Amino acid sequence: MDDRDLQYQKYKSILENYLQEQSEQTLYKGQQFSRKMIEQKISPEEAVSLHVSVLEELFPDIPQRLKNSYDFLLEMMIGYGFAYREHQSLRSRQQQLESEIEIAANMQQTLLAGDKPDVKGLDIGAISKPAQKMSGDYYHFVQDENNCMSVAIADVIGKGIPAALCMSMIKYTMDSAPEQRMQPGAVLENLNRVVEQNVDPNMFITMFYGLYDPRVHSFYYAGAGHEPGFFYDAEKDEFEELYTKGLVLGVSKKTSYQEYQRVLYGNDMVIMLSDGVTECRSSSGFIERDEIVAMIRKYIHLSAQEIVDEVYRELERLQEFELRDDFTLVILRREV
Amino acid sequence: MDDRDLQYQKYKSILENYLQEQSEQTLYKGQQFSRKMIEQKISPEEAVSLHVSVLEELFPDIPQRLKNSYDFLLEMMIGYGFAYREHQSLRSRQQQLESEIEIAANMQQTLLAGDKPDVKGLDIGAISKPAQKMSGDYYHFVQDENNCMSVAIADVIGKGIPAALCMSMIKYTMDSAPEQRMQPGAVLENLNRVVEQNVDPNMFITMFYGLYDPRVHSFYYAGAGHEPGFFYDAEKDEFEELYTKGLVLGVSKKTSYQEYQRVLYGNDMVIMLSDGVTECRSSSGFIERDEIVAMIRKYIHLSAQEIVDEVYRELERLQEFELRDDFTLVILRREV
Amino acid sequence: MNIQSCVEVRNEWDIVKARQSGRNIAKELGFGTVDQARITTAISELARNIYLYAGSGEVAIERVENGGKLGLKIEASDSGPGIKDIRKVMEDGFTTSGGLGAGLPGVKRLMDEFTIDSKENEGTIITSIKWLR
Amino acid sequence: MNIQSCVEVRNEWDIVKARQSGRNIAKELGFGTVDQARITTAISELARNIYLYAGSGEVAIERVENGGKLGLKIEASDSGPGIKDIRKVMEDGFTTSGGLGAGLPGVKRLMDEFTIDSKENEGTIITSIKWLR
Ligand SMILES: [Mn+2]
Ligand SMILES: [Mn+2]
Ligand SMILES: [Mn+2]
Ligand SMILES: [Mn+2]
Repeated sequence: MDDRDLQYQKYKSILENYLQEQSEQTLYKGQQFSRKMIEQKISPEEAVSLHVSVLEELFPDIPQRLKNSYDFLLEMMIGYGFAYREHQSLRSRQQQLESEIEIAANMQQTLLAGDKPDVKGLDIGAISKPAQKMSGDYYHFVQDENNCMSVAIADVIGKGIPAALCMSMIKYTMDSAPEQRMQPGAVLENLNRVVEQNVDPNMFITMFYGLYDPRVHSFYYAGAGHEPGFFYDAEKDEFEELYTKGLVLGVSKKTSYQEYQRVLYGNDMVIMLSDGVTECRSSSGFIERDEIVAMIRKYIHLSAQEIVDEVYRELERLQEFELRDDFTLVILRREV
Repeated sequence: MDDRDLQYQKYKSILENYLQEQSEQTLYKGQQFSRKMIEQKISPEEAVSLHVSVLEELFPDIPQRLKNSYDFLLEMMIGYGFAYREHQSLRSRQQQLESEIEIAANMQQTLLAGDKPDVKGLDIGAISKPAQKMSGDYYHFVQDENNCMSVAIADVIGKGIPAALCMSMIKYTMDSAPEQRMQPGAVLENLNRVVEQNVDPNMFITMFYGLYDPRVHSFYYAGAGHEPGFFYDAEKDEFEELYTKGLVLGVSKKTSYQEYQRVLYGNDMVIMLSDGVTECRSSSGFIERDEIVAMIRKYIHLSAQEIVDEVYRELERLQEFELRDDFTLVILRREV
Repeated sequence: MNIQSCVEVRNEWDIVKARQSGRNIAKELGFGTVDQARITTAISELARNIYLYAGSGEVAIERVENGGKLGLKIEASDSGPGIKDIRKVMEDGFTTSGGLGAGLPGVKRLMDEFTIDSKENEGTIITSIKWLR
Repeated sequence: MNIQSCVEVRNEWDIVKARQSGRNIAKELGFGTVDQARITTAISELARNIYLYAGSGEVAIERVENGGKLGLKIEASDSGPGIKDIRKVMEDGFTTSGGLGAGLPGVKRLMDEFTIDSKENEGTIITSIKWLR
């Protein structure tokens, strides 16, 4: 007996069984059978044809007119067969694309992500989650020989693969000018020039760049149209906005970026983020910046890394596990 | 009457019609109807359910046992409904991915492709076709103030998005060392260093780099594990292999690349290609390098650009329009 | 009227039991044949997941009302290993390939509402509603 | 025995004619109901393409033999505008979306063999075979 006969016999026995007692048990078996058919890539018109041929054996005296109706149904199912076979083919293309993107995303990770450095007296938390496999967000820590640590957060307007290609340019450019690292304004001015020259005019990049000098507990920073972060003043127990003035990268040939400075006292925090954090959209509307602050406050007794992890966890659930934008949140806290 | 009723009535009238005369005309109508159902995202279990309810109206005295068999069929179709709905969802994800890749591929084109330069006394033909949207092949012409023209052809081992990301690195690196352009060996040595440092150890790049000096009609070149090109000696009317010695980029920290030179006389040609040209696989096996030579010979009376276009056209058809690898073919011919 | 049922799932028989009571309730609530089959399939998949991945748990089915709308709610809960990466599990594309059944995205598409809550090593609760049209 | 037919396609009626003769030949050759329907659909799509994009052309259907295998061959030809980018046309994914029918990749999957030859402004010939199993 070949596969086809076996299938026929199996289907016949399940169907006969069902005709005798109409039990849920048999329907369950039927569904498992159909699952197997799908596994074996049997198309829906074949499934219907199988049903019809079994039927004709079980009911030998079906009137011809009724039989004709089955032919018609079969004809109808051919269209579904198209869709079904296209599905098979799409899925294999999809699997290939996904695995390519997986590899590219790993390359991106290796290329972009700097390890969280170990800075004495500074508690650091950082999380970055792409909305899709490849991220258009970027964060990077660099620590120099004086223990100064620079931190960059960038967001390409746009997502997915094009944004990721663009991101790798930022990385090459930043690597090629290490001497500027200490001057946040100059770093952004240089990047602006490169982005303006090389990137498609309707692709923009926002960036926040900061430098922490642990010798004087000072944080120097500048921003290019990036979502403002927060400063947490531990003594006053208050959050303030970390405002920066400066145009998005890539818009104008020559732009200058103002540099700011804050001194951190014990337990003060600098909170940097991408708009994927503040523009989370839940079923009840956008999340307000206030709500982000409230969440951070809720976990303020935890370590910086635990805070960012918990905030992500909570926002992920609020969005029903579908991020609409890349999500990056970095917290620096001066330890007491 | 709502949509559902309309649909029901329409289906009923087509089916009744069919039961009366079983004409091909009606089956054609039926298939167009099913096409519309698919368009309206009606899943296969609904289609079967529609059929069954029309049937029950047309045949009011179907025995109960037969009716039960329809319920069973419906249950079976639920599984196909799953696949069908997944298809809808896959398709929309696919469309998004494809459009992202389209944008990224355009970025890649802008980033990588140099225009074919206008060199006096030189007839240039170049074609590069990615197997998928994004290419891991690369070619680039640069012309300097002395009318010297350099040409680079590279192939990342691997295809698609990861290869494309890798390609953009080559481009940034080559741009950053314009002073070397005149020394093919040195160009490859520099690239080898960068690739070795930055690229995943199991990603390799082969490259052929050449420079044509029209003042002395000489072509200087070096290769890094790249598919050998051909040299066409017009006087002898012979093709020879353009052999180069040199390791693939990214394998070893320090490698040197030997430099070669050829003088071009009237109608001589330099033919450079990627392995996507020579490793075309048709239904009757791999294409031999000899066959490529034969094809070029067949079109040798045409311009360089026409030759590469025709060869591509022919190989594309041989492979039934499915490229298995990125395809790049460049021909330089000294005009008489 | 307050129709409800709760089936403990420990073996394949219980999957059938859960399906049966789901189908009965769906019928009583007035769902058509196709929707009955869909609801039953959703229950089947959720119960099967419990049986396969958590070992045991329960499937509760009840009638719900919201602003005049009538619906059927499935709640499948277990104290199994939990789902580590929910985003991954909800990703599309490969669920029907291995014959593994509809998977959660498939169930989500069969029903109108779908929420999932899971913590590693604590368990999973999936709630899903189909509204009567 | 040499079964064959050739239908000129100028209007929708001719599509039905081509279908009919395809179905008859398929039946005569001994194809089962499902394959008859598939072959007919493939013919239908090819004829429809001619009607929609080339204005007119013809669909030839004939019995073929190869090493003892018996098959049905469809040859659809026109002198229409031709297909500019064949690779694009053979790409998958969007053919059933706009209700535009199966498209060429769909036809290719319905049949066993499929070749296409087209030149801009000269026309298109599509040949496709289904073997009897
Ligand atoms: Mn972005
Ligand atoms: Mn963003
Ligand atoms: Mn390659
Ligand atoms: Mn290659």
